[in-house]
Amino acid sequence: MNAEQIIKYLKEYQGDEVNIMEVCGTHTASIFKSGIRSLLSPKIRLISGPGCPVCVTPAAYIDRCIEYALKENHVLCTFGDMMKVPGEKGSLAQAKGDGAKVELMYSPLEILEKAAANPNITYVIAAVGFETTAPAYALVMEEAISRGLQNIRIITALKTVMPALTWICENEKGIEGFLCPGHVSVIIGSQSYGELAETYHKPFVVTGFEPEYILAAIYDVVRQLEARSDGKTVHNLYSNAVKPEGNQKAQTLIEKYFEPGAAVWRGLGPIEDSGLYIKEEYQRFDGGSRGLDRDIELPESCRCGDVIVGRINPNECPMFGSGCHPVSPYGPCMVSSEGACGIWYRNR
Amino acid sequence: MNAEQIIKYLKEYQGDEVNIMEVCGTHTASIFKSGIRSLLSPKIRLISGPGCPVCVTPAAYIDRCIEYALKENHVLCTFGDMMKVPGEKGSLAQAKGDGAKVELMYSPLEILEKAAANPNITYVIAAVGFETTAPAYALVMEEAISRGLQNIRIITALKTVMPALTWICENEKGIEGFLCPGHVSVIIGSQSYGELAETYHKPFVVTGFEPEYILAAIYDVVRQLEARSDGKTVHNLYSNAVKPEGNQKAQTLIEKYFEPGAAVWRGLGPIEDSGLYIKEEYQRFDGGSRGLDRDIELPESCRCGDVIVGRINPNECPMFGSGCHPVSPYGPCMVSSEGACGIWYRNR
Amino acid sequence: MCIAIPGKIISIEGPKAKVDFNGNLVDVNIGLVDPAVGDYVLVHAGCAIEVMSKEKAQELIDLFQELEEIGV
Amino acid sequence: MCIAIPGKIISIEGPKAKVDFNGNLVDVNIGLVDPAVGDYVLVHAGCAIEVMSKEKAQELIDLFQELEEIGV
Amino acid sequence: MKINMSHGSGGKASAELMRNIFGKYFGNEVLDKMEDAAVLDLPGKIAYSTDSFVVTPVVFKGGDIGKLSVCGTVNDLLMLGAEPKYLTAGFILEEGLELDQLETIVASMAETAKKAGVVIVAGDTKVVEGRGGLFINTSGIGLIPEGRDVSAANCEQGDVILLSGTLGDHHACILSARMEIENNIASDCACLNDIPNTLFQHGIHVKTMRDVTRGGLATVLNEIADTSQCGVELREDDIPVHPEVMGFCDILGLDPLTMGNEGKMIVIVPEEDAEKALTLMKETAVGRDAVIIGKATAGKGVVMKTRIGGSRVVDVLYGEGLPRIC
Amino acid sequence: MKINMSHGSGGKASAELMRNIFGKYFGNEVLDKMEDAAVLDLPGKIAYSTDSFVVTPVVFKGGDIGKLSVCGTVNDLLMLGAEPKYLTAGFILEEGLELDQLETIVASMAETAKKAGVVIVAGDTKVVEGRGGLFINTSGIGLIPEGRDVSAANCEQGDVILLSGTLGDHHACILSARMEIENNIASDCACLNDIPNTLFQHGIHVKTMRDVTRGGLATVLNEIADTSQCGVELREDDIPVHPEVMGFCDILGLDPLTMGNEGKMIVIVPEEDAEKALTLMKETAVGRDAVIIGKATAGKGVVMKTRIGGSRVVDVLYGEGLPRIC
Ligand code: SF4
Ligand code: SF4
Ligand SMILES: [Mg+2]
Ligand SMILES: [Mg+2]
Ligand SMILES: [Mg+2]
Ligand SMILES: [Mg+2]
Ligand SMILES: [Mg+2]
Ligand SMILES: [Mg+2]
Ligand SMILES: [Mg+2]
Ligand SMILES: [Mg+2]
Ligand SMILES: [Mg+2]
Ligand SMILES: [Mg+2]
Repeated sequence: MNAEQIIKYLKEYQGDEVNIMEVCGTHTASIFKSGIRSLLSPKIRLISGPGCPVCVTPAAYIDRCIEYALKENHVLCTFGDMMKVPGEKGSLAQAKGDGAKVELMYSPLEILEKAAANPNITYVIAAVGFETTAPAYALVMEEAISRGLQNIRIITALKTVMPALTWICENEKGIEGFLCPGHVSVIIGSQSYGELAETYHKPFVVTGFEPEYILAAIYDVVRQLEARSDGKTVHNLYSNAVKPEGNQKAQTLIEKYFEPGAAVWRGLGPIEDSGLYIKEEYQRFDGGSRGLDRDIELPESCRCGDVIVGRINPNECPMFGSGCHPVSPYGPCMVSSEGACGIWYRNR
Repeated sequence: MNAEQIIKYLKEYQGDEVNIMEVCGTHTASIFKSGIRSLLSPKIRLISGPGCPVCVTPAAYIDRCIEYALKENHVLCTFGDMMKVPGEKGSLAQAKGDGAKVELMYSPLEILEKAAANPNITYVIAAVGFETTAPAYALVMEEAISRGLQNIRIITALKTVMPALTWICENEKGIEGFLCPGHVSVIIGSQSYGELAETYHKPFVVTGFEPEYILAAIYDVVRQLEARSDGKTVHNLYSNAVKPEGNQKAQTLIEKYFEPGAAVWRGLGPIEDSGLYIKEEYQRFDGGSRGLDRDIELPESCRCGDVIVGRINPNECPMFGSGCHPVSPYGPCMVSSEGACGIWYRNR
Repeated sequence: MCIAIPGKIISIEGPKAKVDFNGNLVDVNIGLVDPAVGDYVLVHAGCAIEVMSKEKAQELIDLFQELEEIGV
Repeated sequence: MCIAIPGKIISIEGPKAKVDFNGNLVDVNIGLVDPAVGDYVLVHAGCAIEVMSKEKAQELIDLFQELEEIGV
Repeated sequence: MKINMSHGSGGKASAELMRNIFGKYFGNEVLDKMEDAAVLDLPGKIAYSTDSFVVTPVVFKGGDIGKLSVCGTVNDLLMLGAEPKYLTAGFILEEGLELDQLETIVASMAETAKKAGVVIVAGDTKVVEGRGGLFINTSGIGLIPEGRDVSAANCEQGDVILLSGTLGDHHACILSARMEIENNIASDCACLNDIPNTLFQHGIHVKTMRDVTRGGLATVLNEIADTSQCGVELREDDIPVHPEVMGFCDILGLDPLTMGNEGKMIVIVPEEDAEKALTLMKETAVGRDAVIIGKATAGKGVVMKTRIGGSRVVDVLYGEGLPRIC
Repeated sequence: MKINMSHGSGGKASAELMRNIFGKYFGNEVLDKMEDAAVLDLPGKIAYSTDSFVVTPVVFKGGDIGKLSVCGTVNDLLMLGAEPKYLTAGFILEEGLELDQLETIVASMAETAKKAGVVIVAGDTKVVEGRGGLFINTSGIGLIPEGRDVSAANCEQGDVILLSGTLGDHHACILSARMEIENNIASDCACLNDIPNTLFQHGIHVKTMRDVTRGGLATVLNEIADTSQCGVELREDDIPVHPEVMGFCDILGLDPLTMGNEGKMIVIVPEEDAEKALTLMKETAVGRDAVIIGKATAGKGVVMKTRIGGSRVVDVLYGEGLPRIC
């Protein structure tokens, strides 16, 4: 089997329609950049899952971030893609224009140096992300404790992928297979998906980010589905990076600082145990992360929830391209350059 | 006697050479602007005394101001003419370029509103001036106390005119008569000069700021000197504003908050009791004003001291126009637009 | 720089007055004086420091008469 | 956005390593892994999250062989 | 040494910066003339000028930064005897600027350009971090009709100096807003086309023109005296200053002679044309308060006869002209 | 609504600002062409353009804001087929700027201008409060020789698109400095005179030229497709990106197609001239890495064939292109 054969197979595929969800935002970006959709038979549908942690952040969280950024002697530190997400009082980008102190970070660990240099300023980290990013925030706390830094706060909107995948398997029967999230799998390990594959009889394929990896994984999923047996299983095509047991050091660190709790996913609603919150004994770091569930009231016509789980394509939303476009995004799926609506808009 | 007669008299005066000191910076400015010097006989010399409180401020004071302006959460508030006065590490204007927080004020009383609005910022007022300005700082403290404001500090370089005049009468025999400082006289009253006039047999004339007032006062001094009797005395040509006893409410307020102490006058050196310092019981307002005596070491060639007391004209200083000019003033007399050297330079 | 010209009190509110200098209205503290609306005051660094004698405030005092009275 | 390409450890100093991505040197925390100089690591948000299997780090894994082994 | 505010004041420190840095590297025949605009030997003679505008507040009584940015460049072109034709506009916008405010300003620019008969033919926009303000640069091109030779170097002994109106209005207006002093002083911000137009139409021999902007009349006259190698003599009594502006100057210790204006100019003509020029200027809206303020002499520098008959040297502005306590 | 950083990014938000505000008030025949420079019916045909430069850091590998400010305007003039002649320079200096640094930058401008054969004929300086930085505006005039007609509207189906070299160098260089990522990436900042010079000398029928600046190749090609009412087809494999720049993009999730350059241009020629144009471009220093990247089609928008044979729409940059976490 070589790449050309795979491409030919996927292009000419005439079997049952299959709906495959890629869970990872970086996979979504690579699919878009390499034009993979144009190489697939119309019978193969790729659905961009809730794999962008920015897109699933509720409005109350953004509002809390802005509140801190406007507070005297406080600076809010965030990744760039959070800047445009709308809260109820506008986005961080708009707030910055109003004088809010917002600084972009490349890594949360940068904040340690800033905090040490400016003890009178409190640095508030907007901690979004999945299992891949959570250990970085844990390291920030670990270091802050050992260096005695008092002026760091963290507002978490951290999410874990397994409870969300379970929710989708349970509630969205139409999704038949999964491309497992890339670097999340590095942390949690490929064996995590075993139980889901077995329970719901669905293929889960772990893969890398190059288009060839993705094509191979799609091929793998389609072939497993074609087999029509119950033996759907987890395949790991990214074995040079992803171990069956994952990164246990990272897992230990997450467990040391965080505990699971219910979290709201835009479009999916609240899911039990799908968020990570700072444990009681490290509460002094917490910028007030719990209970930030209130989300923006999307107008009835907005179909974000349906888009995220693949019930409709973005262009079937009545807001698409009229009320909602990348310059002034209405729904979160339009905000991120990896959000499903944003990608569809650029390819309209 | 009308204005023309006075001008004719002063132009054609051929008696003994007379040296008259105008003590008030605003008189100096008016003399310059109206071209009064060009109307006087060469036998009448006007000497600009230490009447500009900015010019007589020592370097240590400027350095202290800059120190505060560079301190986190501190803002230094100053009148505009202090900006260019050189301290040992440069001027406030230069420090501002380096990021020091310096704000210009029109009145010290403005600071009350700012301080009330920003309780986390300490406002440090550079309090220069003579008896005219001192009551304003006293009012700031009075109000700050009644409004419970904790975040105002005052660094004083306040001076009183009488001890300086006494020093000059004692040490600079060449100065034969005085135009009394205009608004200082409003506060201290015209009768303050009586003792000096009597002791040193010199005329002291209080006058307003219009050129006619100044001409009349010069005429008055020259006529008193010509009389060659011992009966030199105080004349008040500004009686619509200056009372014999001055403004007693202001005097009381000065006494409530300030006490006299030795102060350094650039060019004159330290003079006993010629400074005003915040009293012990209001020390919480003091930004560390005492002991700021260290002055910039002027090179040997600099003749600031001689210029201020009229021993030489500015153009006799070897630095004049070469090392020292208004864009980069070396000595304090070049800094202020009312400093003697600055005025001579613009009229060179 | 002292403000050489007197300003006219337009209104008084507590410790503050609005003072008119040739059409320029400035907020001035009047804690050092007891002026009435219509009075002319001398102002320095945001404080009124004296109320001018009423009859003489608006014009140059008759200096020359004064000189003669003094007898110089 | 995960960094899809692995970077090569150039030097290690305490909890930090310099990692080379095609000539771009980035300071990376290595608290989650135990790499040696010369190893290839995956990096996310300034942290190395895994050391890549040495023989496979620099090239695309032979996916197609893997697919055949898996038997799909 | 570092840049401080006085380097931008248009006074001496600015001039030193000009000479020591820009002059040193940019020096060329055209630039060295130090005119408001460059006279270029293109096919046909054109004037070409630039200015940046950084005023705060950006909207003020009598105008806004947009109107100012058009007037400023149009006036600079006019001062060389050119007919202004085309402008470029470069915007540097600070984050946080209200779009509504920007729209107001842009509309005002467009209106001003239309009135002044110029077309904005190229533009650029950048956004920077900041506090919601904006800067505007304009450049302009004007055509210089055959036979016109207007220059700061043309002034000769005996020539008469006319001023188009009162001094200090713009400066006092802006400072009033910043210091929250209430008054009715409005900026004089205006395009001055009507004055040169009428003077040329009526055959006045215009030797020198200058708009009296940053640095004030004192600075402009000193530059002309310097360039033309002559002296200038003024009479204080003849220099018009609005009483409200004078009151404002009294409060802050400022001198109208060094204060900036944005719709005032001087014209220098031979003595025989002076009265006719004055009459023509007074017939225009922007020159209705025009006066003869003095004449060129054989001397050096600028000297003013004061109201009481004294004489004083009028020097350029040093540093910034900050409000003072003493 | 308020201005935010994306309004200055050269992408969609900038375009909307252009249309909704500046276009609304400034609209005129010349400006509406939305070219890099205005083509003016003066006696003789001239190009006249402006740009402001606000880059930080102000000195970077491969250049500085001074060099940039000359190259930027010179290149814009060249893109219309003009021979750049004169520049103006407007400086807005922030308080605290080191004079030494200013001198370095001004010297660099002068040197760049000399090399590019342009003379700086007018200037202006303002100082504002700030943090020691500076902004520079330049405007420029170039002469357009008889018979040249280069325009973004000239592109037709079948025409071939050439790119003068690698993408993303300037953008990656500046972001590296700001984010303290060590690498050897230098800005490509350069005046492009040699490319149009050689093409015109050798009689190539140049239909369209554009320097590929803010917004990147994606934005420039979309604008041309839009103006010329054609489609553009690219091949990913043909688009040169330096491996170090590619590594930088991988780290931050950036796309070289939307990254800014300061010494790169595209040239569009009829198919029959393409190979000769390519050879000529490769003979110049600034075009030595030139390649053919695609062609104009009967379609709409810009479409790219990817390495693995897929096809994707290449859209303009939205917002700012910030480094992302996900
Ligand atoms: S187009 Fe906008 S409103 Fe509609 S689903 Fe997408 S993000 Fe939501
Ligand atoms: S010229 Fe300068 S150095 Fe000399 S006395 Fe005057 S201020 Fe001092
Ligand atoms: Mg991910
Ligand atoms: Mg005084
Ligand atoms: Mg100009
Ligand atoms: Mg100008
Ligand atoms: Mg001018
Ligand atoms: Mg531009
Ligand atoms: Mg341009
Ligand atoms: Mg350009
Ligand atoms: Mg361009
Ligand atoms: Mg200028």
